[in-house]
Amino acid sequence: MISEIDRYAGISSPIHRWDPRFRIVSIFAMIFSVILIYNLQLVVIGMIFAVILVYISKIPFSFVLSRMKLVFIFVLPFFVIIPITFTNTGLEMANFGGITLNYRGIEYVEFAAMIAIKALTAVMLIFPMIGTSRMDITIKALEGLHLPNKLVQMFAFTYRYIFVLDDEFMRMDRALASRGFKKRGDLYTLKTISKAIAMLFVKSYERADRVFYAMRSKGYAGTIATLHEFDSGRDDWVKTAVVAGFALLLQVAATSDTFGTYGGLW
Amino acid sequence: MTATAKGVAIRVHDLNYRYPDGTVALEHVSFEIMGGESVALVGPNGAGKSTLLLHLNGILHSIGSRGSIEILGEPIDPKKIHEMPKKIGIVFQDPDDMLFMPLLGDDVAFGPINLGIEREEVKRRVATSLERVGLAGYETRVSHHLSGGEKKRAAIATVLSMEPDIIAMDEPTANLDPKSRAELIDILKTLKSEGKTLLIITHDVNAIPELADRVIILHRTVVADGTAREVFSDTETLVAAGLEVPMIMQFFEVLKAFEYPCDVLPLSIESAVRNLTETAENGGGHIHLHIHEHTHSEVDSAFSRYHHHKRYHRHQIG
Amino acid sequence: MTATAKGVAIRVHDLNYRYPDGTVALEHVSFEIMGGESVALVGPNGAGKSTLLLHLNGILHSIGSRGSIEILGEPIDPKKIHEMPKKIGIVFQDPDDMLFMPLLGDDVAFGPINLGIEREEVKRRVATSLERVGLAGYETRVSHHLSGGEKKRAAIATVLSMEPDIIAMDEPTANLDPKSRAELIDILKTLKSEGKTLLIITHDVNAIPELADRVIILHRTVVADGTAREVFSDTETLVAAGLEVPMIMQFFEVLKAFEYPCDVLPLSIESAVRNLTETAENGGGHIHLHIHEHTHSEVDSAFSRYHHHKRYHRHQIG
Amino acid sequence: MVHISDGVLDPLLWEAGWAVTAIILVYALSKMKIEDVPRLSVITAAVFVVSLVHIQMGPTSVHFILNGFAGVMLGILAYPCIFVALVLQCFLFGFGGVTTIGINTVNMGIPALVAYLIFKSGTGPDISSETRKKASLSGAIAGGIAVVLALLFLAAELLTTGEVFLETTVLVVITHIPIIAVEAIFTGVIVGFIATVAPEMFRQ
Ligand SMILES: Nc1ncnc2c1ncn2[C@@H]1O[C@H](COP(=O)(O)OP(=O)(O)OP(=O)(O)O)[C@@H](O)[C@H]1O
Ligand SMILES: Nc1ncnc2c1ncn2[C@@H]1O[C@H](COP(=O)(O)OP(=O)(O)OP(=O)(O)O)[C@@H](O)[C@H]1O
Ligand SMILES: [Mg+2]
Ligand SMILES: [Mg+2]
Repeated sequence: MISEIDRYAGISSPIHRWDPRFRIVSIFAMIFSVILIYNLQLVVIGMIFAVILVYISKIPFSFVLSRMKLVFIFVLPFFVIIPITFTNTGLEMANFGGITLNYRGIEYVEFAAMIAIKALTAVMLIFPMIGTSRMDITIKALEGLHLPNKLVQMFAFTYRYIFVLDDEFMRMDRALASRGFKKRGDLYTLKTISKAIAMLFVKSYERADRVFYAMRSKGYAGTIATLHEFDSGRDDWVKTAVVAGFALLLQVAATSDTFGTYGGLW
Repeated sequence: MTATAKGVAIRVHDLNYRYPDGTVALEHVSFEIMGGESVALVGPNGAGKSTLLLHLNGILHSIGSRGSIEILGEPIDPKKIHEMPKKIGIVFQDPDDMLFMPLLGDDVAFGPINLGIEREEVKRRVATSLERVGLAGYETRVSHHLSGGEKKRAAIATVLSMEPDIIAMDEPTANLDPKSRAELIDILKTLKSEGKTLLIITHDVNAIPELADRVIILHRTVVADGTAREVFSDTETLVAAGLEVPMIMQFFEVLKAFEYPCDVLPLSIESAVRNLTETAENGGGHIHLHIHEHTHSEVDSAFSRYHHHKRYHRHQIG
Repeated sequence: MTATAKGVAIRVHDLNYRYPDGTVALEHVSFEIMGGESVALVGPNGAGKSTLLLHLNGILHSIGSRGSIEILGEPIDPKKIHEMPKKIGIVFQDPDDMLFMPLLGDDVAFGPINLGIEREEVKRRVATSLERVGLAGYETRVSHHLSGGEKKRAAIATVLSMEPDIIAMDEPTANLDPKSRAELIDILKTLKSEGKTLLIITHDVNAIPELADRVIILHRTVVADGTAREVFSDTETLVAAGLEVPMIMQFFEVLKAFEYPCDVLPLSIESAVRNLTETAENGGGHIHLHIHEHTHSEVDSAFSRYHHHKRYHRHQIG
Repeated sequence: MVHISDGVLDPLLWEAGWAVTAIILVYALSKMKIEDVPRLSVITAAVFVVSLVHIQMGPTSVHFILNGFAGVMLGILAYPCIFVALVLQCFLFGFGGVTTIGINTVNMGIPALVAYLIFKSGTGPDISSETRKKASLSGAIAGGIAVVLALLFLAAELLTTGEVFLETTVLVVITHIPIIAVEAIFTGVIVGFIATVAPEMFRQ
């Protein structure tokens, strides 16, 4: 089952009450700002800001952390691999029959740490950005931000049918198991699963036709409108000013003298 | 609502349709449905019932069909397909195909918004449509968390909100537990009593007498068309089309073999009660049944006429 | 085949299951099914019937459940789930979930191949399984292009080919036209007569008396368990679980209000014929019905006990 | 496929990724009819769901990528599908990154378009159950090459960013070699299946 990022959309917090259009743009800017910085101190400041935003949004940290596991898995190798090298630059650490393992030095460790912190910060910021309103509202906000209509509709339908197809896929998986099928790492397994997935596609394709017919039967002529309306007030502008302002401030700081751009590696 | 429901609601004349892959789904289909009528469309699996439905609001119209369709007196204009839902609303068989928006409220509002109805009125319609199917207050529910019966009713609400004069439904009672089925039948009966024209596809012959004034059997073409009684009396056509007569009717055929005096077999349990009452009153409060030498062979022949699994019954009764 | 069908086929003891999202689907479920029995499992939508089925061959076993399940005397070994189909075969509700190979023959062969059965034997089984469901010679047909009724039967063939002692089916008659439904019921009756243990989930109360010796009502937990007669006599429990009694039984309740002498209400049309015959023979070939002052109130109260849409009936009859 | 996370690449690269993706998206959306939306969305949803399937292959577990398949089925319209799938993957699971959505779409989407060209030139216009074998083979080649190309793109990007990523790149490429074969077999089987069961899906 696909777990939903908007599980905590129902609670109330200043972030939840922030107009999603403003919220998405501001936090998006914040993510870009952090990624663009190459200074460890500033990146850490960015991360602290992200933690504060998550705290204000009242989304439990346990939930955020559980969703960040995947990022840890992706980021971990950088800690191990980047500081250590087989090429003969740096400090020799060990020698296996001619191949020497070298330690690249503290700069590299810092660099690896920076990459990891940036990646984690970006993912953490997704929670206050997307996790504080229901996914459908988020998608409507994208429309409000004047993304192309066709693209927004694709987001909406894809999101809806992910759940339908996930269910369908789970049922098929159970049907396979109930006829003695066991997943092994062999060609038979691969072929069987491929066929089952092919069937899923064929069925999806037919479903798409039926959905389209159903839409036409309800007068669909190319645009999807809903009753939802966004209204923004002074509070929304204030919150936007704070977050987007902070993003800007980070950039200004990065170009100033106190935090000279992190150099040496590029 | 009832004002427009006079005159011919649906006129289909010599409709033919073949799918792009060559399957002939409809051939020379012709019938008329008057405003305010409620009609059951029955036929075996693959008879073309769902295909016919998609023609009635013009969705499959222009692509590969011959023949003419008029809805409320006007032929379908291929350029104005998106205005058809004002006249005729279609409820598909699988509610998952109809609930494509994230929230139920949006699904129910989808039709009226497309018809250009103004916001406040749309909101009112969403609320009343949901209420009529027993889902009041479900506006912000997520469709994929609803139960099977709730989804079926929600799909009907998405069509009611467009307030069409004609409503066509594809197997509304399939997959429902008896309670949900009974509730759904009640909703359909209310619609009928309000003067809506109803076209209901169903395999549920026992529900037909309650719901429909008229029955059309489709088997690629129209093979029978008449009142429920007329159609159910023509057992040969019925059985040839893979159908059955309602259980109560079968049972009264048995009672007849026991000399129950009855010309007009009742189709539903309610009319059976009425029939028994009348028969008793005609007989001075009494009904007399008796078994005679032909009783069993009569029962046997009734069953073999009505049933698809003949051998079993012969065996059981003989 | 029948040899192993003695002893306890399925023993479920205090089974509890909650889905990962927290939905409690099963609570303290306990029952036993003997070899060769055929049992109908009924309950409203969302009662947990399908969830229970998935436990019986171990698919949902280890994930979030407490309690024990024994199949043919042995507890389910989570490491040997893939061997379970030798003992118990499950037919899912939607045949599309079970037919995922391009050709029907491959679908039917899929189970036996997984069980490690040798080629020639697999071929033989494919042929006989298809024949038993009336699809002889369909090996090279594209499953996806079969009709609804054919798909249902094909899904059963894919399970028969594994030759399990126990067969469990999820709503085998749903979405079928009456002819296909009758054919399917015949297939189930044949399986029953061959001594297979059957567990059939169904909303089709009128089919139960023909198919099942015993009825279990599941509504998150087992709320009733007994012969069809016992369970259908406890109308209160039945109606509380969103179910109904078979139509013939309802009608005999009406006949009783007309003084038809009958202690044991028949459940199916066949037993109704037998009942009438016996009653007539006990009465010297005659049956006498009459209407009296309480007839209508008795009919009325029977209906309000049995039905979910009470108001309507009161109105009709009063 | 490993999607590149935030913070790894040189900003120039991911900015260029956004630019390329924006241009192709604008073009593809102009080619797309509004009627195509439900069909593309359902297929995107299917791609999304299927790409979550993991199969244990020896010590590692591989999962389907399906960019070649999307290309074969959808042509240029595969690009918006991949974009939507990646955005949702990022938002729903935190896979990949936010700033790198553009470049990740390039990595998957351009090979998808190449796969489409390979498939088209391999099969010719008419696909049916008779030409199933040929379609299957072209599909397998297209599916395999789509992964190879995606890997090459990824490797090139990591390497131009800095020599510190040499080992990471080697590791990523090595772990994905079995996926090339898996994806080729997968695309071949699935194309053959569709040619038998629903050849009309190729003629949209
Ligand atoms: N998209 C399609 N392409 C080709 N043939 C089709 C398509 N849809 C339906 N058919 C075929 O057209 C015929 C009529 O199908 P239709 O769905 O209208 O039957 P139905 O009466 O609704 O059956 P059921 O009771 O099973 O729902 C069948 O033979 C079916 O296989
Ligand atoms: N994958 C799932 N995750 C969470 N809850 C589920 C899941 N599948 C089913 N449920 C819930 O578990 C309960 C039991 O579902 P189940 O499908 O077993 O009911 P059922 O008796 O088979 O109903 P029906 O007659 O409609 O088929 C329901 O409340 C259902 O919503
Ligand atoms: Mg149909
Ligand atoms: Mg179920």
